[in-house]
Amino acid sequence: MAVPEKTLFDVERVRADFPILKREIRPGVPLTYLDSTATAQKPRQVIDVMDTFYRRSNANIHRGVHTLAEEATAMYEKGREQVASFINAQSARQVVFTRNTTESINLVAYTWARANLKSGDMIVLTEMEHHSNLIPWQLLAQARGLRLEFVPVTDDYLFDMDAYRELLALEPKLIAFTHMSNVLGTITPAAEIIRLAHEAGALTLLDGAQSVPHLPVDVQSLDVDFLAFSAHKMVGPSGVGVLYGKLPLLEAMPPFLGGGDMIKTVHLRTFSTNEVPYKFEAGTPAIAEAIGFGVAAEYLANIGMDAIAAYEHEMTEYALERLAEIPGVTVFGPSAEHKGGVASFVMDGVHPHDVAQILDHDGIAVRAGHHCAQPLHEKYGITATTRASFYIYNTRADVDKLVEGIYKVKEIFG
Amino acid sequence: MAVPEKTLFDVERVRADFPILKREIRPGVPLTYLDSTATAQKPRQVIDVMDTFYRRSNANIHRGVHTLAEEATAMYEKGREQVASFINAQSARQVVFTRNTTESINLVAYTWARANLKSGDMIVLTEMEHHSNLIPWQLLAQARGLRLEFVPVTDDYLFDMDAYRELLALEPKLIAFTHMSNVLGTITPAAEIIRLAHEAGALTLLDGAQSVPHLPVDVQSLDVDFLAFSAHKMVGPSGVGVLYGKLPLLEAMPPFLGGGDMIKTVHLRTFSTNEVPYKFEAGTPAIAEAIGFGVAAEYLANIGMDAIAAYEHEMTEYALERLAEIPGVTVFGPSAEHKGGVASFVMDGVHPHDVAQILDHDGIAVRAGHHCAQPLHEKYGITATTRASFYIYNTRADVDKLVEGIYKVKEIFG
Amino acid sequence: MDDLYREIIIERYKTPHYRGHLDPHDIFFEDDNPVCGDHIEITVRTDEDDRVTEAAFDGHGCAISQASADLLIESIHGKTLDEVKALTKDDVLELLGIELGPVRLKCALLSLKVLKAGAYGLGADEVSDELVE
Amino acid sequence: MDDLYREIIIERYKTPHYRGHLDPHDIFFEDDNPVCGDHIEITVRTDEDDRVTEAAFDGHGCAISQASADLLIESIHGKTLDEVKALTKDDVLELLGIELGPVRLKCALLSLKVLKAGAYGLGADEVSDELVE
Ligand SMILES: Cc1ncc(COP(=O)(O)O)c(C=O)c1O
Ligand SMILES: Cc1ncc(COP(=O)(O)O)c(C=O)c1O
Repeated sequence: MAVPEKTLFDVERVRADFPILKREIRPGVPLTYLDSTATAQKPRQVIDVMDTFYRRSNANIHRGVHTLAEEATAMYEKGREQVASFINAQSARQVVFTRNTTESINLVAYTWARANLKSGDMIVLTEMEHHSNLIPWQLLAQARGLRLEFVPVTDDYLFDMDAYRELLALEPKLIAFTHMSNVLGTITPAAEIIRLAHEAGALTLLDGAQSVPHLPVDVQSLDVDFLAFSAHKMVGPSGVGVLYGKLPLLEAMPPFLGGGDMIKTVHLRTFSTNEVPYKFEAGTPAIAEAIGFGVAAEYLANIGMDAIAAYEHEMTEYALERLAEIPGVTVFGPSAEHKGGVASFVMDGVHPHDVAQILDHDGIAVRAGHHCAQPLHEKYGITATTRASFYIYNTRADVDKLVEGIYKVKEIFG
Repeated sequence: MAVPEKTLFDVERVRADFPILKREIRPGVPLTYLDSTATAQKPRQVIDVMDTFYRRSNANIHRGVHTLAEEATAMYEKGREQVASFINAQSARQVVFTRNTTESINLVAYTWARANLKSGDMIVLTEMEHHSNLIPWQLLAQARGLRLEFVPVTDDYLFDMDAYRELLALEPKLIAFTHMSNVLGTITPAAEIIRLAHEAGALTLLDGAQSVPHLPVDVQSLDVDFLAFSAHKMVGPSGVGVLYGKLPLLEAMPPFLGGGDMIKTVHLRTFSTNEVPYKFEAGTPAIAEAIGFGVAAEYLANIGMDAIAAYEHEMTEYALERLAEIPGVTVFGPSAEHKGGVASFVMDGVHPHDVAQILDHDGIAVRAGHHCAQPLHEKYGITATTRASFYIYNTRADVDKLVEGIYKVKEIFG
Repeated sequence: MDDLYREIIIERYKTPHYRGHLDPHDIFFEDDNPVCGDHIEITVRTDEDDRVTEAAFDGHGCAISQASADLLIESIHGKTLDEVKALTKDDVLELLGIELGPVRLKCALLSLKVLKAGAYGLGADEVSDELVE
Repeated sequence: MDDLYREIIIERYKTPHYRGHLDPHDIFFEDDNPVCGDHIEITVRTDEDDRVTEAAFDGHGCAISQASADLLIESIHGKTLDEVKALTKDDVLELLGIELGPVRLKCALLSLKVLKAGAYGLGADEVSDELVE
C-alpha cells in the first residue's frame, strides 16, 4: 500500500507529541482513538504550557501590576493573537473567548439577535445542525415569535442550494449553519452561502466547531459575520471557545453577561461597557485554557491546515472504500470529495451501542448515539449511528483496525 | 514571636505543595504572593490531576461508550460530588458547573429572575458588592423595570442590619449579597440575613466567591437558595465555577444556554430539557477543570475549613496590627473578628499603583485598583486601594515582608 | 470477548423468549433511554395474591437492553409484586453476568426501571433513575 | 530601585513644573484611565505657525502618569503640532527612562494620548489606544 502520509507531514512525529496514544486500554490493548469529532486529543505542547503556567506564572489577568499578573495577562492576550491569526482575523479584538461553540452561538442569540430581530423575522438553519446551533434559535424563536426555516440535506447528503435560494427570497435576517456536519461529514460551500446571504441582506453565523479544526478557515475570505468554534476539538483544552465577529457588529451589540472586566465605569445603578472583546468576557476567564488554546492553534498552523485537510481527505477516502466492502454496513454521508474525516454508519441487526462496545474491547474508541443531531437521525428514520472520526494522529492502520473490529462484531452477532 | 500555625496545620507542608512558591520574580528575589483574593495559587495535586487527565483519559463526557469516555465521565461527575460534599449539598445534582461566579450569578438573573420577577419588583443588594453581583442585576433591572436597593455598609464597615430590616419591609423578591467583601474583608452574617429574607418571603443568592475558599460554608445550615463561587479562588483551575441551587428552584427554572447535553429530545422545531444539573450545562463543559476543581475542594477539606479560617484569622489580626503601626497608612475594613484575610489600604501621597509596583520589585505581589468594586470606592471618595490578601500558604513572614516593603515605598516617596 | 457479550445475551437479543404484548394485562408501563433511543414496554398479569402469572416486554434497542429485558421478565414469573419492587440493579447484573460502564448500565437497567415503575403504579413523570439504584 | 522609579519621576510627581490650566488656550483635551482613575487634562497655546508656545497639564493619579505628563509637556515647548502628532510611545519611555509592563504603560501613555487627541482635534469618543502605538 502506498504511504503518501510522509509527503504531507510526518505522522509518526505528530503521534509522538500525543502522550495518550501510548495508553493501553487494557494490558496489551493499545488505544485506537477514532472519536476526535467529539473531542481531540492534546499534544504535550498544549498540556505543558498550561502546566507551566500554573507552576510559574499563575495570576488573575488585567489590571494587575505585579509580575505574575503581567505575565499572565501577556500570555492570555498572546493566546488571543494566536487564535486570531489562525483564522486570519484582521484584529485580535474580534476574538471573544467563551466556554465553547455552544456558548458562542448563544451569545449571538442573546445579544445581536435579541437587539435586532423582532416578531415574524426569519432565521435560516439547516437540517444537519448540531443541537448547539439549533436550540439557541428555538429558544429565541419561542421568546420572540421568530420563524425558523431549514435548508434540507439533499439525497446526496449535501446542502441544498436550490432550496436555500428559495428561502433567501423570503428575506431572512440570519443564516446560521454548520461548516461541517459532525455526523455526515458534509462540508458546506460556506463562501457561496455567505455571499448569497449578504446579497439577500442577511447576516451569517458559521458553526465552525468541525471545520476550524480540520480545514483552512479564513474569516476574511469567507466574509463571515460570526464564527463559533471550540478549542477542545482542535487539540486545545476543554473550557474555552471563541466567538469571532465583525468589529462593527461586536461593537454595536449589547453586553451578554454582566460582571468584572466587561465594564468601564460602574456606579450603584449604572455602568458603561468596556471595549470589545472585553465587553463580552465577564468575570475571570479561562486563563490557562486560553493560553493552551493559542498553543494548540499554533501547533496546527505549524503542520499546516492545507496539509491536514489533504491528509484527512486521503484517510476518509480510504475509510469509505474499506467500509463499503463490508456487507450490511451503511455509511451516511456524501462522497469523500465533499466530506471531512467522519464516517457514521449503521450495521444490519446490530445496535450502534453494541458496535461501539465491542470495538472498545479492542481499544477502538468510536462514538455511538445521535451525536447531538437528533433531527438529522430522525430524517433517516434511525435513532443512532456509530461514528468513527479521524484527525492528524490517525493512520490507515487505524482504519484497518476499525474494519477488523467491525468484522468481529458481525461474527459475534453472526 | 509565638508560632501557632503548627497547631492548626503544617504550613510548610502546604507551601511545599505549591510549585509557584519556589518561583523567583527576578534572580534572587523570591515570590511573596499576597493576591489570593484575585486568584489563588494551585497545589501540585490539582495541576497533576489535570495533566494526567489529558495524558491518560481525555475524552468527551456523557453518552460515550468507550473506555476513555467512561473514565472521563466518571472523573467529571466525581468532581461534582467532591464539590457538592465540600459545601454539604444534599445532592450532587444541585451543583451546576459554570465558568465562574460571574456566570453563575448571570445564570440566575437570566433564568429564575426573568421567569419570576416583573416590573416594579425589588431586588436588594449591598453597597459592597463585586461588579459580578451588581451588573447582572442592573442589566435585568433595565430590561424588566425592576427596583434595586442597597443595604449600606456601616461606619464600622459592616452589613447594616437595621437598614436591611427596613428594606425587607418593602417586600423584595430577592436578596443577592456577598458573603465576604473582596475589598473590606467584611464577613456578612449570612445565616441571619437569609433567615430574615425567608421570613419576609424573599429568596437569597449568596456570592460565595470569597467565602467558600476561606470559611466553612454549609448550604444546608445556611438554608441559602442559590450560592455562586469559582474554582480559581479556592486553589482550583481557571475556567470553572459553580451555581448551587435548591432542587425545586433549579427544576422549575427555564434553561439558560441551549445546545448539546442540556436536552432530552430534539426535533427541528421543539425540544425537551434534560434533568438538573445537565439542563444548565450546554455544550462540552470544562471537563479537565471540573476534575481539578474536585481535587481542589478535597485538598481544602483535608486541611479543614475550620483550621483554614482560624489560621487566616490569626494572620489577619497580625497584619492589621502591623499595618496600624505605619504612619500614613489607612486600612479599609472592620476589625479582625468580622474580617477575612484581606487588607486594602491607602497611603498618604502615594498612588496604589505605585505602591504595588514598588512592592513587586521585591517580589511582593499585591493588587492595586478598584478590585471590581467601584461603587464601594466611590463611597469612600477614592478611586483605588492597594490590597494584600492571605491564604493557606502565607505566613507571618509574608506580612513582615509587606510591612518592610511599605516602609520602602515611604522612603522612596519621602 | 466472553466477558463482554456472553452467549446468552446475543442469543436472547436475537431470539427473545418473552417478547410480546399481553392483552388484557394488570400492569403496563413504557419508557425509553433518550441517549440511544432504546425503548421498552412491559405488560404483566398478576393473580389475586399479586403474584406474576405472565409477563412480556416489547421494544427495540441494543443487545444489552433487549436481552436484559428478556432475562428480567423470565425471572419475575411467580414473584409477588413486593418481590418485584425489591429487585435491584445487582439482580439484573447477575442475570446478565457481565460488567458494564455507566452508559451501558442505563441500557441494562431500562427494563428494571420500567418494570418497577409499573409495579409501583407510577405516572410517566415520576420515573427516575433512583428506582434502580 | 533606580531602574524602577528614577529620581526624576518622584521629583516631578511631587513638584511638577508644568501643572496648571492655561486660559485662554488653543487646545484642550482630557481623558482618564478607568482602571486606576488616573486623570489628565492638557491645555496648549500655539503661535501662527502652529508651534507650541506654552503648555500645561492638570490631573491626578500615580507617579508614572503625573511625572510622564510633566516631562511630556516640557518636551513639546517649541515643537510644531505636526511634530507633536508624530510623538510615539518610545518618546515618552525615553523621557521616563524606565521599562514598564503593559498596565503601567497605560499610565505612562495617558498624557500622550490626551495630547495627541488634542493636537488632532478629536472628539471625546474618538480617542483610542492606537494613538499611542
Ligand atoms: C466577592 C466576589 N464576587 C465575585 C467575584 C467574581 O469571581 P469570578 O471573576 O471568578 O467570576 C469575585 C472575584 O474577584 C469576588 O471577589
Ligand atoms: C458541528 C458542531 N457544532 C457544535 C458543537 C458543539 O461544540 P461544543 O460542545 O464544544 O460547544 C459540536 C460538537 O460536537 C459540533 O460538532
